[in-house]
This record gives sequence, C-alpha cells and structure tokens, in this order.
Amino acid sequence: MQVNENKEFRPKIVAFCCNWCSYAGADLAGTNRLNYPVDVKIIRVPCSCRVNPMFILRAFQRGADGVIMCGCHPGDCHYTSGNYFARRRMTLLFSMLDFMGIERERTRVEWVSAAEGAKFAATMNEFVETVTKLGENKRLEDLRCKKQ
Amino acid sequence: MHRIGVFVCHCGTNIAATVDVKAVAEAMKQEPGVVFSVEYQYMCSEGGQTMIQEAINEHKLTGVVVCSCSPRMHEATFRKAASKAGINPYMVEIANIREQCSWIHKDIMTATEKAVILARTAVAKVQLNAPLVAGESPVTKRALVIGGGIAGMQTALDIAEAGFEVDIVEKQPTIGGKMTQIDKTFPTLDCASCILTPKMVDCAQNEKIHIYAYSEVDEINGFVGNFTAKIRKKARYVDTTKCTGCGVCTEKCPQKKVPNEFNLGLDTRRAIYIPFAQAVPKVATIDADYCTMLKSGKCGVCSKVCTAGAIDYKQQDEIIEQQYGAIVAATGYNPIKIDNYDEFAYSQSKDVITSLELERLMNAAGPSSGTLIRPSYLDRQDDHKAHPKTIVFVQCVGSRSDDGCGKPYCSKICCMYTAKHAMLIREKYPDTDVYVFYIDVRTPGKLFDEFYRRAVEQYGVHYIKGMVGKVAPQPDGTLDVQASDLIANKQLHINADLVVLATAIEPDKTARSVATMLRASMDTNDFFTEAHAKLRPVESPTAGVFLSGVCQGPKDIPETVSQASAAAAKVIGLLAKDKLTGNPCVAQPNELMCNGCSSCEKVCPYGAITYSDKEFMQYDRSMAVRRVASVNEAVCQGCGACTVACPSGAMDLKGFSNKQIMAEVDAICK
Amino acid sequence: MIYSYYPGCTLKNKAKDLDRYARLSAQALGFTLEEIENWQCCGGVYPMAKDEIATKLSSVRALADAKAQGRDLVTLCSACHNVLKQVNNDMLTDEDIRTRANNYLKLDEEYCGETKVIHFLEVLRDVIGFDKLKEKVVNPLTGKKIAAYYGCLLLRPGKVMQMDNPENPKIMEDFIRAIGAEPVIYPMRNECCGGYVALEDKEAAAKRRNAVASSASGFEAEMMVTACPLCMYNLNKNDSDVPVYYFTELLAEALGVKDN
Amino acid sequence: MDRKEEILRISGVNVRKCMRCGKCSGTCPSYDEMEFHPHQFVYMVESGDIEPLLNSDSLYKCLSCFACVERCPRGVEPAKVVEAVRLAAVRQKGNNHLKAENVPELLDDETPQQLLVSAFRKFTK
Amino acid sequence: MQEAVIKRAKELLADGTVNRIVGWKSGEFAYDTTPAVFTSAEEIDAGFIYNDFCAPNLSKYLIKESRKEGKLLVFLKPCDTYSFNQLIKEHRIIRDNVYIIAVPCRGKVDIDTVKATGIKGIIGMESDGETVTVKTLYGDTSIPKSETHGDKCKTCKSKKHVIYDEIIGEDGEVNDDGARFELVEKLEMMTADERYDFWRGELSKCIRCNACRNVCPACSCENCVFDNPDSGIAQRAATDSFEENMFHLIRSFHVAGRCTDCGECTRVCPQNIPLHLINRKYIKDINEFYGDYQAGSDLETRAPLNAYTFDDCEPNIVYKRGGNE
Repeated sequence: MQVNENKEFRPKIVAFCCNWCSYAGADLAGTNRLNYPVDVKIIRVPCSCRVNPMFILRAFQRGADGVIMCGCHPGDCHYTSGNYFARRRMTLLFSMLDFMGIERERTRVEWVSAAEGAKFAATMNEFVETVTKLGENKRLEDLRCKKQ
Repeated sequence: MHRIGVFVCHCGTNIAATVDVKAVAEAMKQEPGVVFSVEYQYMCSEGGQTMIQEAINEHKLTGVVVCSCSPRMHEATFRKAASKAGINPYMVEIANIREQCSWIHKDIMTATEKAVILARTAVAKVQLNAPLVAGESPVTKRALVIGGGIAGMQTALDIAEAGFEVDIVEKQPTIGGKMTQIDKTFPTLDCASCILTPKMVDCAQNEKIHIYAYSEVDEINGFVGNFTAKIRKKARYVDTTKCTGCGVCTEKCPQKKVPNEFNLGLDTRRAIYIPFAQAVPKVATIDADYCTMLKSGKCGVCSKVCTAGAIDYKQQDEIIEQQYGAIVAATGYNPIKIDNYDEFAYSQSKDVITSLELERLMNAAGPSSGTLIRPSYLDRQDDHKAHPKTIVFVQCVGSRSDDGCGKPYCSKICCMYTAKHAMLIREKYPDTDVYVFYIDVRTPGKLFDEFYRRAVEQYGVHYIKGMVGKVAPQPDGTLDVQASDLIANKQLHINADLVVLATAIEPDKTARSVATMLRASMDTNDFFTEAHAKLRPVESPTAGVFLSGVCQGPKDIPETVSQASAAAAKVIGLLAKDKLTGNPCVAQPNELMCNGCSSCEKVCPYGAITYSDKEFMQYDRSMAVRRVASVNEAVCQGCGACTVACPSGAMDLKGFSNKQIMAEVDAICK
Repeated sequence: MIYSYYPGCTLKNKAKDLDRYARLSAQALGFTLEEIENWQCCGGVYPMAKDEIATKLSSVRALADAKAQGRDLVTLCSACHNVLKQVNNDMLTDEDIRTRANNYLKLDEEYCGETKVIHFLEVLRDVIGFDKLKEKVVNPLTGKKIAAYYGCLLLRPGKVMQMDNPENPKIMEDFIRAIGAEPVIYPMRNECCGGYVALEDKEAAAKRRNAVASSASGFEAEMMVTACPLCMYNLNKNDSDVPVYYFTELLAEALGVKDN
Repeated sequence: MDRKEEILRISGVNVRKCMRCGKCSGTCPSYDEMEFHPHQFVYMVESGDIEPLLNSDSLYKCLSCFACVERCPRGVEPAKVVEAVRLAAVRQKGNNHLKAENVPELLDDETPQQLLVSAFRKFTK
Repeated sequence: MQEAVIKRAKELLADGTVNRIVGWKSGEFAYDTTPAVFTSAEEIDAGFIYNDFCAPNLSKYLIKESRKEGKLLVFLKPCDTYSFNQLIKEHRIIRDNVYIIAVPCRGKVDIDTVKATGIKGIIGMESDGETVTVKTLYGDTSIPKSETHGDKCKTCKSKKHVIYDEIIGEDGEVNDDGARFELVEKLEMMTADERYDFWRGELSKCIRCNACRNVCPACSCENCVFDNPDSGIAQRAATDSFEENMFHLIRSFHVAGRCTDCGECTRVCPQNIPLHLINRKYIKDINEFYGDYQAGSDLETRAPLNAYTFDDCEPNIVYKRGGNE
C-alpha cells in the first residue's frame, strides 16, 4: 500500500499460487502477454493446502490490501485432495474475517488451471480493481510495519 | 547469514526490454546478505551457468538468486549449475521476472520496481533456505499402458523390448484401436491392417506384455515408481482360456440385429461377437445389452454350439490389483458427434457420412466388401445407382470453430486423409467426380504436400476453396450441395451422390476420468497437458505419468508412433533406475512441538505420516512419554496439507517453511 | 391457464385467420390468450444495430406488460416472435441496451428480460403436449401429406430462439402428426422464402418462393403450413401451385372448431 | 468518424474472427442477387474498404434470414455487418432506399402490413 | 450432591481402584473454586467440594495427570465430557488411566454475571440450587440462581454426558434449540462497520494474559504456536490492535472444529471479552456449510477441517450469504 499526495492509491496484492495449476496459469498469462496490474506479487506454494491462514493474516499485518489464493480446480489437485482442505479452511477464515468486520472483498479464492492464463489475468485485473475501490487496508494492519 | 549472489537475466530482450536489469542488479546490492550482484544476457546459457559457478567460488556464495524466467522453466538448470560449484542445489531461488513481470507489463519504471520486489522476495527466502537432501524410494519395474491402440501398443512393445514387464489395459474386446478401422494410410497408401495386425500379434506373443482387453482401470494410487492400479476385467461371459476363437457361436447366435460398432453401425453383428477376424485376443464376447440369455434366461445357443465349453453366463467382473513404476496414457480419440451440424444433413440422409465411415465403406472387410456403395443402397448393391458418381468432401466439419458447436482446434489429420480418400476413389473409380471443399489445405509433413498435389494434378480431384453452406437431400435421393467457390466468387450447386464430412476428432470420453485418477492435468479440450510444450512433450506434469498418441493432441499415425516410442524411452529411463531420488521438499515434524493429535495424518493424501511413542525430557527434567508424528520421506510428496492442519506449527515443509513464506510475504509488503 | 398474447399488426388485418383459428383452438384446448393492452407493432424485423434503441422499445413495452401480469408472452406470427424474442435476449444479456432502454422507458420497475416469450407451437408441445393434442383431435387429417414451412424466423438464430434444432427441426412435423396428417420432410423447410424483399424485388422473392415450393412438391407435399403471414403472402404465389395454410387453420379444423 | 469504426460500432461484430471459410456465402439464399457477397462484406469491412459496399445494391438484397449467422463456425454474424453498412447508407440525409411516394405501386391486395413496416424499417431512416 | 460425590471418591480410593482424584476445592473465596488433586480421604474432607460454583472444566488437566503412575478418578460435568472425548480423539489423554464419574450440572453461578447486576462489595456467596445468597460488605442479598448464569450456562448445549464409567444422579438431554447462536446471529446482522467496532471494542481490552489459552481444553498444545520460533508468528504480548486481533483469530482458527463450546475462555477472561462468540461463529459456520457437527460428541466423526466433500461450498459463499457488508 502506498499513498502519496501526488499518486493515486495502488493496492498491495499478495497472490498465493499453487505450483501445478495456478502458478503455471500465471506463467501462461505471461507467455500470452496478458496484462494485469504490477500490484500483484505471486508467492509460489506447492499446493493451495500449504496456505496457512497465518500467512494471509501476516500479509494483512504487513500492509497488504488484498490477498488472493489460487489453486487447481476442485477435483484436479495435483495432490488429489489439497484444494478441498484449502477450500474449507479459506471459507471459514474468510467468514470469520467478515464476522470481525473486515471488508469481505479483500480476500478471495479462485481456481485457475494451468490452461487458464486468460482467467488468471482477468481474475487479477478484477481483484485489483475491487481492492483499489475499497482503498487502503486500515482494519488489519500492523501500524509498526507502515512505511513512514 | 548467507552470502548471496544475485544474477539478473536479460533473456535477450524478453526481460531487458521492459525491466531495467542493471537497476535491478544494483538494487540487490543493497539487500542484506547479498555480496555479489550482476546482470547477464542469457543466464541459462553455458556462459551464464559458468558465471554462477565462478561467482560461487570467488565470492564464497552460500545462496543464489536468479532473476529470470519461471522456475518451472529453468529452476532445475540453475540448481544443477550451483551444485556443480559445490553448494546445495536447494540454496538456489528463482525470481520470476519474465512471465510474471516483463511479459505482462509495459511501463519500464513500474516493471522494474516490481522486478526489484520479486528479487528481494527471493533473497529474503534464500536467507532462510537450508541445504536439502532428497530421500530415495524403490522403483517397481513394471509399466501400465492405458489404451491399446497403435500408440499404446508401440509404447508397450518398446518397453517390453527393453526387458520390462508391461500391461496394456484396453476397454474394447480387442487391441488395435482406431487404426483397425482404417483402410489405407497416407502418404504411402499401404494397407492399415497389413502394418497393424503384425504389431497386434507381436503384443500378444511378447512374454513381457500382458494384455487386459475388455478391461478398464478403476483406481490408481501411489506415486512415481510406486503406483498401484486396480484393473477391472469386465465380464465377457466367455472363458478366454478356453475360447479358441473358432467363431461358430458368432454365426449361430440368433440375435442378429446388433449395430456393428466396428463398421460404425453400417451393418449388424450378433450378440456374441469377435469384432473382426484379426482381433487380439481372438476370443468371443457376449454383449450383455443384447444377449437374450443374459436378459431373459432363455436361449443358450452359443453355449450349446461351443465345443470348448467356454461360455459362462455367470461370469463376473474381476478386479486385479497390480503395482507399477510408470503409467502411460494412450487413451486416443473419437470423431465428434455431428448433431450440431445438421445443415450437412447427416441425420437426414444415409448418403452423408463421416470420413471414418468412408474408411469402412472402402475396406475389403467392411459392409460392402470394399466396393464403394452409397449407404442408402447397401441392401441393393446391384442397382446401377448404388455406385456414387459424384462425391463431395467437406473439410473442417467441427474443427477450427468457436461457435460452441465444434472444437476450436485444427484436427490436423483431415486434410491428408481427405486427399487420400479422393485419390483412392479417383484411382479405383475413374468415372467418379470428386470435389473437395477446403478452407486451407494443411500439409506440413514429409511427402505430404506432394501427396496432396498428386491428388490434384495426377488424379484430377476438384479442390475448391470455400465451405459448403447446405446439403439438401433431393427427391431422387441425390444431394444438392450448396457451397461457395471463393476464388471464382460464385455460389455452386453440386448434385452429389455421396457427401463425406471430415469430422473433427476429440479425446476419448474416458480420458477425463483417467486424468483424474492419474492426477494429471488436461487442457480445456480434454487433451492431456505435457510437462513442457516443447521440451517435455511426452511427459505429463505428474511424475511417472507419460503421454502417448492423440490423447495429448491431434496426430497422424507416424507422429503417434514416434511419440509412443518417445514415451516408451522415458518409461525405460525411469524403470532402469533402482531407486528414485525423491523431492526433498517434504514435511518434517518438530517432535518437541508435536502433540500427537493425528490432525496431520487425517489430511495426508499419501498416508506418509505415522506415530510412535517417544520419551522426552520435560521442563522439570523429568522424562515423559509422548506420541509424536514422523514422516516417511519417500512417500511424502510435499503438498503441505499437514502443516496447516497442525495446530502447534510442529509440522513444517522443507523448502516452503512457515518462516520462508512469511519472509516472502514480508518482503512483498515491505 | 392464461397467457399474455401479442398478436401483431398483420393478425389484425390481412392475417385475421391465423389469429382467429388460434383463439378458437386455444379455447378448445383449455387455455386463454389474453391480448396485452395497447400493444404496438414490433416493426416486423429485428433491429440488429447496437446503437438503436427506439426501434426496440415497442417490443420492450410488450415484454414489460407481460411481466407486470406475471405471465408468459405467447406469439403467433413468426416475425413478431423473432423480434420479441431477440429483443428480450438483448434485454437479458446486453447491459448497454438494457440500461439505455430502461432509461428511456422509465417503467415502474426496470425490465431486464424476465418475461418468457413462447410461440403458440411451443404451448402445444410443452404445455398441452402433442400426445394430449392428438387425443383431442376430432377430425384427423388422415392421409394428408403436409410440408411444414419454418422459414427463417422461427428457428434462427438458434442460440436465441431455442425452439428446436435450427437445422433439423421437428416441432411442426410432430404437430402435423398430432393432427393426424403425414409430415413431408424437405430440405428447404428452414430456408428463407424471400418475403422481406417481396415489396420491391418481386423477381428475387419469386425465385426464393418457388425454390421452397418446388422442393416441397418434389417430396410430394399436398400442402404447406406456415406460422408467418409474410411467408403466406409470398408462398401463395408459388408456381408449383402448392396451397399454403396457416397451421392454426388446420389445427382448428382437426379440433372441429373451425366453423365456430 | 471513420467509416469502418462506425460499421463495427453499429454491428457489434468482431470481423477479425473470420477465418475466410466462405460458409456464409455458401449458405446465402440471396447470393446470386448480390454484387458483394456476405464474406466480402466481412472482409471489406475488415480492410476498411467500405465505400463500394455503401453504394452497392447488395445492401438491399440481404433477406435478414440469419442463415449466415446460424452457420458461421466462428460466430462472426455477417448479417449484422450487412445491416450496419445498410444503416450507415440510409442514415445519410436523403439516402432512404424506399420512398413513400413509390410504395402504392408496389402494393397488391394481399400485401401484409408487416411487409410494409419491415421494409420501411430496413430501407429508410 | 456433594456428600454422594465425596462418598464415592473415598470408596474408590479405599478399594484401590484409583490412587488420586481430580476435583475442585475452594480458592480465595468460597465461590472461587479451583481444580485440585486429592490423594487421601483426609485431603478430601479438608477441601473437596462440588457445588454450584464448580465451573472449571477438569478435562484439560488430565492430559498431564493421566500420564502419571496409576489410575485417577475425575468428576466430569456434561460439558466437560465433550472436552474429554475430544482429547481422547486427539490421543491426548490415556483413557485407561482415568475413571470417570459423571456428575450432573444444572448450570453454574457466574461471578461476573452476579457483579453485573450491580451488587458491590461481595465477600461470599452460597447457593441452595434455587437461590443464590450474596454476602456483601453491606449485608446479604438474594437472587434467583437462574439469573446468575453466564452465557455459557444460559445457552447450555447439553446436559447429557457423552462418556463416563459411572454416573451420579440422572443424566440430562442434549439441547439443540440453537439458542447459543443468538448472539452470533445478532452480530451477523450488524453492518461490517458495527461488527468491526464491536470487536475492536472488545479485543482492545485484551491484555494477552493467556488465561483463555491456558484454560482451553482444545488449546492444549505441548508448545503453543505463539511460542514456536519456527512458526514465524511467535509473540509474547500484543503491542497493537492488529496483534490482538491476530492472536484471537489464529487461536480460534486452531480450535475451529475442535472447540466443544465449553465456554471456559470467556469465563476466565479477566477483561470479560466474550471470546466464546468467536468460537461459536466457527461452530455455526461449520454447521451451516458442512452439516451439524459437535466436537467431542463421539470418537469417530472426522473433524470438519480434516475432512471434505467434493461439493463443499466455495469460499465466495461468504460474499453471497446474507448478513450485512
């Protein structure tokens, strides 16, 4: 997150992508030169089930304005069942964040296959737009981590 | 703190045109732990790799960050390079500044900013990397080939040739696949059966090959080197060990009205049948959907006439469990259903046929014994109108279409087989007029274009650039073909006796479920995806799973055979190893933290986690026995499900540890 | 069962029979066609231009009226059916057209394509059922060989009209069977008769109409049936002298209510 | 505005999807009446060659029967392109194709209303 | 009741069935009970109590106690048995070393609820099961016992014991009227801003004393993730609003699907933060998304976060569901 008098607000987006589908989907978006905002930075994880809710909270703590997790489509997990567990975990976590009054649009899960470069780019464009509209993440940020 | 070297790749202009690589290298010099930072034209080249190795030696590097293309592309390359210089390969991290930066952004300033962040993130991760050593697992020296067409057979033969056991699972009663239905092959025009049936016999006679025909794979578990498959041998109601293939039953069976799928429904067969004379295994099969005995308990003719006593109406499906080191998908293809293209009157006129149906109509073993007959005259072949005099071929039916009815891809083989059909007809029936409507004629292949030109120049086939708009059946049984001739800028009406549709091909319907069982990925058209489109075209991204034939994409026979052999070579390479080096990025429990609660075990898809009681010293120095988890590193595939299920954070994943990922998060959000 | 009903301009004038026989048959079959109030002519041809709103408004008004009644909207004339259904599809799927049309009309409630537009033939097939219809036939047209003429408007574009397979339809053939006659399948049944140019290019219209009629008569059709007054007008002049009827007339005849 | 842009905007058609198979022209019932055929409309609009189309009688030969739309394997919708060019032509002042004063002589006793309204809708502005 | 309980405790100790007893004794005040281990009849006579103030859930103490030499006796109230079962399921308690006597519970007196009625200067309390007599510096006051329950007992989920070796008195019934989710529902109906303000207001009171963590039978890790330097989130004290949130968010996520809703967290919170509402939100979501699940009700059913079905709802159900933004 950067707010500068002269500059428009650019959100910080952390995207967790599973190695087998979504990271490959992101690569395909690159190969096909499909543009999406620079605000998205991808962290490669072996599987969506590796994404610990702690990582998502940590990202918000450190000033991320939106966190998106991408994995293989249900049924297509490289490890058979990882994304099913991830799906339950994220559903409950997001519901809890919502319960705590955190804007629900700051978190998102999207299933992106290795063939869906276009979907990856479209998803990121849409997510960045949504988060940009929401503005700065104030509710879940560690003040210490703010850039002075 | 590690001593880290950063190497920023230009990738020619792929990266350097959008990212200020010098600025990235400069910025990295400021990062804690970075003692060396440089940019270079092509890091993956020999020179680039040498540069890494020299820097490791010169600057005593303990960690390496390469800012380049996707790690899916060259992570292995750089790891190998680093390990040659003496550092652990897992001390290398990649910052993906091509696919995820330079290729998707246009503005140099922001792209460079992002590249710096990505590089910094990789540096932050490397700081927390630890040397990893991969575990080992044994390899079962047996391969499974799913699909017994020309692709599966060739793969199996090559694997067997190298001395390994191989099983073919084929869902049809015989192996051979689509090629058994084809009459002649392009561009040599030799007879398909003549080159195929010897291979079928080779498969049957090879001691290393076991054929499970009329069988399907029910379940696959395990991982590379150690797969377990459950194969369902469907009940044939015939004891294959007793049946001699004499065929008496197939002549005496009173149920004569079963559509013959081998001839694509152009004629009929009995309820007990052998698909064709050269079937392998040559044993009879009872079609339970049509057999009167199985349906009502009345009949039993086949049992009475069978001198071998092979008929067994009580036969059940049989499940066989077998271990494999490698699995090859060779599930093949089918022509698409063309219900969506009724403007060509396929469902309104018998004389509108698909190209595969034409193969049967021209084949000596087909319903007309090889004489080209209009299907509407199959029951009155003596009629002078039975022989078509004007034949129209329509190309690209259902291919290259994105209207939702067909397939978006080019089916690749149609241009050539249509030229073949046209040529064969003109040769055998010179008094026939043959028209081919094409959008483009695509003939890349050895002697392919020459073949097509021969059809035009030597055989006088009329090639017309344009598409058929409508086929209108006429009262006299002929077909009015309305089409455009784009070169002459005219609309044509051709009065044809036979219209042949070059129907698009699609992956076999069973491929999807096979892919799911194999945990192999597919593209949106249900073709298997390869591990790398150019460099690893016969491997699936799933380790130990290989691809053979059209299941990976449209192919003609020579290409299929090449790929089949290539897949076999990959399988042989795998089976030749006694042990496989695993992925060292596996889960690792911290026993001091572990509660022994079994959460991790519950989410592990591989059963890699077990528990044992161990004695630990407590804070008060007394000893206590606790139940703690341990991970079988050969079985663990490193998904990380357990790490999140663990409430105390005792379970961590090597190479993707909590701290590493959090360091990445921190670096991105900094 | 009550349906909102959009007759269209020609059914009030040159094609009164199409309308009258439909109402009589509906009564005999136990459903009511309630003409929507103050309907305006749909314009007779679907306006394809993305930048035109005015030409779509009369259709939207009719659709919104049916929505207010909470009923499906039944049509008879193929052209009206085509226009209403395509405009309805625009209102459902094209955000730009939807917004502009609603801005212009300022209805009490925004119209977003909620109404289901169904052709009288679809009521017979999907609501009454051709089997049931067959049971109610008192004067079966036994032995009559009838060629169904779909023309272009009833079926196309298939993705929007969704009445039947646009290349190999069977709804009218099934209808013909239900009234006891024998359908004649001929390839030109879903090709245009050229009606739209019949005003100023008589020659072209004649060429198209004769191609259709001779195709039907070539397959030994004794008569043709249509749902379109324009096709009726054009086809009636065919050189093959095949008589053309509205399908509703044959329906009324079969149901024994023609002379009521 | 650029003529081509205008046509593309009115029609909403992506002419670049065309793969030049000619099926639209293969299926067009009015083909023989037309100087420029459906595939040419698509191609000429794509290449910006609009003037010949605007001045061609082909504009008034299209039956709006949607055969080309239904059968195009690429979902190009040539009929919409033809209509867009036709509109671009008749929207020009004084360029109505059908003139009210000429109508009476075109009528006969049976002429249905819908033929008149549709002709006016298609050929005038 | 207390007499019957003491009688059985002494008998089992005397006949050698058990060598120690986990029960309750009085703390600084008579109403302030605390878990205790008794090893002889004398110790029992001196301090063992079981009355309307014995709220503490004893199950958690058995993790350590059951691993010691010999068999022990424990008294479990209905809600404690759920925790006990859950711990068995997680292999934390050695069942064979524990003899359970189920004791009935008709709701415990909650000191904070009593204080909230405005009574000041409390120096003691007594209960006859119907009425609670509060002794204060200013004299005695009586209030009906039913008005002294905290939210935990007011919306008691079950008066039925799910595991025991013997039972004293009558067993009760499971209560599934859903009343325990009413406060959660009320919060769900608020706007996001209101919810945020509510939780900010509550959680900002947190002093990170770890009482909730220490009392929670589900929060029973050998080493807490917050004390695990490899977890990347180790922290001892919350220094700002986010860390307060983070602690409770992570703690509640770690017990999600394992929390039996015993309510101890809220009971022991010195700042009176309604922490159990966070856990109940998870329970409510789990019930709605994946079917009713009560942790600890049996030993077989898979914990919802360690299970899945192919057609589980997608995470975007959170955006689609009712409730306010």
